[in-house]
Amino acid sequence: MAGGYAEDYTLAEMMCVAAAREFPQEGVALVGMGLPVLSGTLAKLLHAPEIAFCTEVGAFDWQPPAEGARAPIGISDLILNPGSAMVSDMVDALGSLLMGGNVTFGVLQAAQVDRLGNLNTIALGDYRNPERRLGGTGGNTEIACLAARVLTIMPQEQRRFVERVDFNTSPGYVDGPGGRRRHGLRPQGPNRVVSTMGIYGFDTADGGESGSCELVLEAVFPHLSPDVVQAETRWNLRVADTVREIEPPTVEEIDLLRRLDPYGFYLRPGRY
Amino acid sequence: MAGGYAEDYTLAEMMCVAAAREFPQEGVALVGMGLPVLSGTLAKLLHAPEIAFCTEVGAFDWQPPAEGARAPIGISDLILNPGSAMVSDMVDALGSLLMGGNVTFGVLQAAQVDRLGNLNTIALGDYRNPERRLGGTGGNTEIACLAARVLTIMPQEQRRFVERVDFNTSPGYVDGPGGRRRHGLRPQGPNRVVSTMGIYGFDTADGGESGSCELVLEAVFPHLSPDVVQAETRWNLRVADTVREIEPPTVEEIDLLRRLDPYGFYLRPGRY
Amino acid sequence: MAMSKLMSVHDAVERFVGDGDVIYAGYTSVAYGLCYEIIRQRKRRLDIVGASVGGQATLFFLAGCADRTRTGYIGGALRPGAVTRAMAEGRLRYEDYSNQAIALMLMAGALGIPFIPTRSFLGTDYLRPEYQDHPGGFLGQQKWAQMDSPFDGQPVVLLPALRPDVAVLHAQRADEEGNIQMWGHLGDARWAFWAARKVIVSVEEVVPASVIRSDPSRTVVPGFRVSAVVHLPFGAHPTSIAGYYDYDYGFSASVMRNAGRSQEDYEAFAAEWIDGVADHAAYIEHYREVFGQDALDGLAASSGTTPQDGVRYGYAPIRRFQ
Amino acid sequence: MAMSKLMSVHDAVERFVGDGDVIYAGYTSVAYGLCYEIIRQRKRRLDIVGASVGGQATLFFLAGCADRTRTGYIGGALRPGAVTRAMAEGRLRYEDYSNQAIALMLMAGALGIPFIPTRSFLGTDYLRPEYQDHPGGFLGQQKWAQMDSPFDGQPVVLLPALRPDVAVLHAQRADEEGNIQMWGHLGDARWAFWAARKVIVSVEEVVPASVIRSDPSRTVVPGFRVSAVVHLPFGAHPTSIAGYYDYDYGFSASVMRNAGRSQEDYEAFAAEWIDGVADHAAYIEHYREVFGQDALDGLAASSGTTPQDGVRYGYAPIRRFQ
Repeated sequence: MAGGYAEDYTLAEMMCVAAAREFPQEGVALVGMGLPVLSGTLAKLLHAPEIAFCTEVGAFDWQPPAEGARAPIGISDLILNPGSAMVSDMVDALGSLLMGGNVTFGVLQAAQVDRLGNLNTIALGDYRNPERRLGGTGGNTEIACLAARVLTIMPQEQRRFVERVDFNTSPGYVDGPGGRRRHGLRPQGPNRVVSTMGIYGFDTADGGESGSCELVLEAVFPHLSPDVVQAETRWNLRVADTVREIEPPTVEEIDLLRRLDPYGFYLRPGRY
Repeated sequence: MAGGYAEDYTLAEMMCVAAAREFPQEGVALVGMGLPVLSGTLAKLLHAPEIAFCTEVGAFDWQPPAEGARAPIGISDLILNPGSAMVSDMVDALGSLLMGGNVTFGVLQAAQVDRLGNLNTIALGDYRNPERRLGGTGGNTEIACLAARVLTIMPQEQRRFVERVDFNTSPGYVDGPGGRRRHGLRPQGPNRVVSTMGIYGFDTADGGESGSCELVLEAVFPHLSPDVVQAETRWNLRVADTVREIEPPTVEEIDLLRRLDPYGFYLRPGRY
Repeated sequence: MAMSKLMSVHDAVERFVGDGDVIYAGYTSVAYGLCYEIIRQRKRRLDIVGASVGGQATLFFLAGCADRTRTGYIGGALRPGAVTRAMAEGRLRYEDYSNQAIALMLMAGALGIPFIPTRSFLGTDYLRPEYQDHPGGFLGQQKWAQMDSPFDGQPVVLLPALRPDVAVLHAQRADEEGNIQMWGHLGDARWAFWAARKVIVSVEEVVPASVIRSDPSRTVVPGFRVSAVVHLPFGAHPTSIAGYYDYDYGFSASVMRNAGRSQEDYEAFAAEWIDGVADHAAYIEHYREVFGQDALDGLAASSGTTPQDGVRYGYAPIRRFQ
Repeated sequence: MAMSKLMSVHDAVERFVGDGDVIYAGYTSVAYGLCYEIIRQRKRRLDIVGASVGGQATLFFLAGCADRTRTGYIGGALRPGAVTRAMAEGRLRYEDYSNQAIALMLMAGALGIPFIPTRSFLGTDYLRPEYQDHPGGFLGQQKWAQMDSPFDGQPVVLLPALRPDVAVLHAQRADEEGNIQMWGHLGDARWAFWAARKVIVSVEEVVPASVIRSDPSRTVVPGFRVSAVVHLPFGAHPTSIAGYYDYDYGFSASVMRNAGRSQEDYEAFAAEWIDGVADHAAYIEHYREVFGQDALDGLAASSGTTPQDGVRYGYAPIRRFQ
């Protein structure tokens, strides 16, 4: 491992690095805006060069440029044009690609995640009279409904890791075992959540039919313990029998991650 | 009128010339394969230069080349590419264009037409055990259902002009006044039929809601009388109070028509 | 040659945008030049629709031009403060869909079908009856419906077709007849061109018809569906358009972003950048004065590639065969 | 760089076409080279689908490879005699749709939705119950359904999604990863690429990935949806493909047409032009022997235009802003 481990990095940076490492070596990723595209660009350059990186407005199999690469900013960043195998439109991307069953790996972020992996992207509090109204779900709902697997990237905070999302915009395992099937959704998984403190799997071996379908803490970031993670979680966390400590980020990972965010859109200090 | 009237021409040629003259000066024509594209190419070059000539596989607003023009042969003739304002696909053409309500003038041919303007493109005799099976409806059904007006080009023969089509693949006025509305179709008209003997309108002023909705012979070709037309029609024809005699084809029309069919695909002797 | 559809930004908006219209106002390359003009002309009671509606929608709301929206996302360049207050106070009515839903609804509108099914939304709270009739909404039971497929018995959500009164778009180029060519990300524009009753397009370049007709596979909508073509260089600023200029992150962050903080901030922005300039050419000229020609030049989409195309069309000349 | 998907016509058909498969076999530029190979390999019980199915479908039926079809039109280059006899005698089962219907059904298949509504077919005899259960058919109540829209109460026909097992297409060019570029008429191909479970594409040219990625708006389907790419010049002969060669009316009229007259005529054609040649290169070589190089050269799509494009992509380099 060239350059050794980085010594100076934030938990948000560790989150993005850990998320990038979660990208599989093959298949088709539909990568949502925000931290997903940042992590996805890092993954494409370092960990998963063969994965087809696609976006919801119509970039298919994007290869970041060899020089001067940066993460796309916003859904239609021009950097997504040259280097893509195909550039077309949203009905191709969210329709033929996603609805057609071609997305093996969806990558999302949201305002809240709950015990069963459901996400909320629309409003905090009662939807009809919210404490805080958010921008909206964008393509989050359909990726959660229709991707074969989902990785969620989400800072570990009590206000985000809640027992039940205030509004389920994006189904994980809905209301528990069999929930996806009962609502007409296909099985999904193995799903993952990467936070600023650790990595979670889910307690189901068959995409939501059996098991408790709850988040399970499988790994923690260097120097953190499951207790610290629990303190930033609103429910009584399931923890794996053996909790791995995640390999620290390398100098290469952190250097590249920072170069991919030259304007500080994603990881400017204080954002997460 | 340069060149005067042609003296040597067939009734099939007169039919194509008469059909070409029926093309309106503006709007969007969706022109079916066969005699419609031949007549449409003639119309585009001589009578209706401003009409947008479109085909069902995705040529939009085709302008025939200034030199060496010929009628397209088959639905995807390469001659339809250069000179078109847009070339795309069948969902754009039969979907967005036609279903979306943009076609002001549909041009069809068929094996049978009946008293109410319904067409048959699929089978003679009982559909379930036909005397003669035809190729199929192609885009005929949807143009008949969805275009704002329809022009049908059809040789005048007893086996084609029938009281009731053996199978209604392509609705005209279905079962009479109000028929289109009762079946969920929009009003349509003024519709026209051009045969090898004359030109018909329909007895309805409001697109099929009132009137008998039957074909009405409005004009006959030079030297023909309504009696001759009746003899090639299986029902008791309605005839307009005054039946026009159609202006004979000009030398220019016939010469160009023949140049547009250099291989005799459409009008080789004996075909109609 | 059909009649020219070229006209000024003023005339295009005056003739084809009416009070109360449902407006599709873009997603990827937003027709800001046309949107600013809609604000200048004080159009009222607009319903802003699109897969996502960005900064232009926020400007419409704050300008008092729009009081409804149907979208998957409200956001983009401007801070959300003033808009979310308007939603809470009932001054802005809204129906939340998703990017996919709106794109499909525009497709259904284009195709002239009354609805289109999706297997998205199943398992979400969106479908709960108490939310379908939410107090901020305006569609009620017309928002969507549910049924089981008659073919496989599986549940689907039926999304109603969406046919905007006007689509306002920005494209790379057009000819005078209104044949529009675009490349790069199309977002939901391809179907909006066909779904809308009227289409207004601003373009970076007006080219001869022969250029369009030499490469008809690049055309995204034929001219007969287009009501007006406006020649408007930098018409998508501060958003981007492939082949011409990139997103203006600087302007967006330093100037536009704060316009969404409060009504007062909006008024200050509008006084300088919308009502304070006569049209989009004057807006760009003002940009030059404030930031310099270098800032504008720096937006040029200069990295990346030019097509190595070798694309040909053509057909065989008339010939003999046996 | 992903694994190359380039392979021979023999291997592509052997690996990806199975007995009993539902095959989309093209419409505008028909992949005849691949279709001939399916016949050489004696695939059986195929169901041939497409908006219209041309001469290639007739060959499949007469070769004993296919016993079902769903289409808007059976026809094209071959005389219909032998096929209509097979339909009458129950050896060929068929469901009549229309061009639009099949195109929409492929679109629904691509979109993963179970059905799509249309307002076509209303008022026709197709919808009469006695014809939906016709003796030549095989879909019965799965052919289509009717309902009233929950939004406006108007009647619609619901067309079921169509997902072929294999789509067999011919395109202008691809790279080794299977990214396919096409221009000119696409017919129903655009949606077939996404609807089919497996996609086999023959191309006129295999080009470097850099060519494809320099103009990604020309790509009609990304490589990850493509199972095999076969380099097959003249692979659409006797049909045409934009930019390369026009339809071979001479061959069609003098050689192919009569193959549809009777089983005997078919056998004679197949012995010379399908089973009598090892592969498509040999077929073209045989064509040269019979008709001469001049005949092949005469098909060149030499009239017409080359794009006057000036299309550019690109983005701004990383820069500073305030």
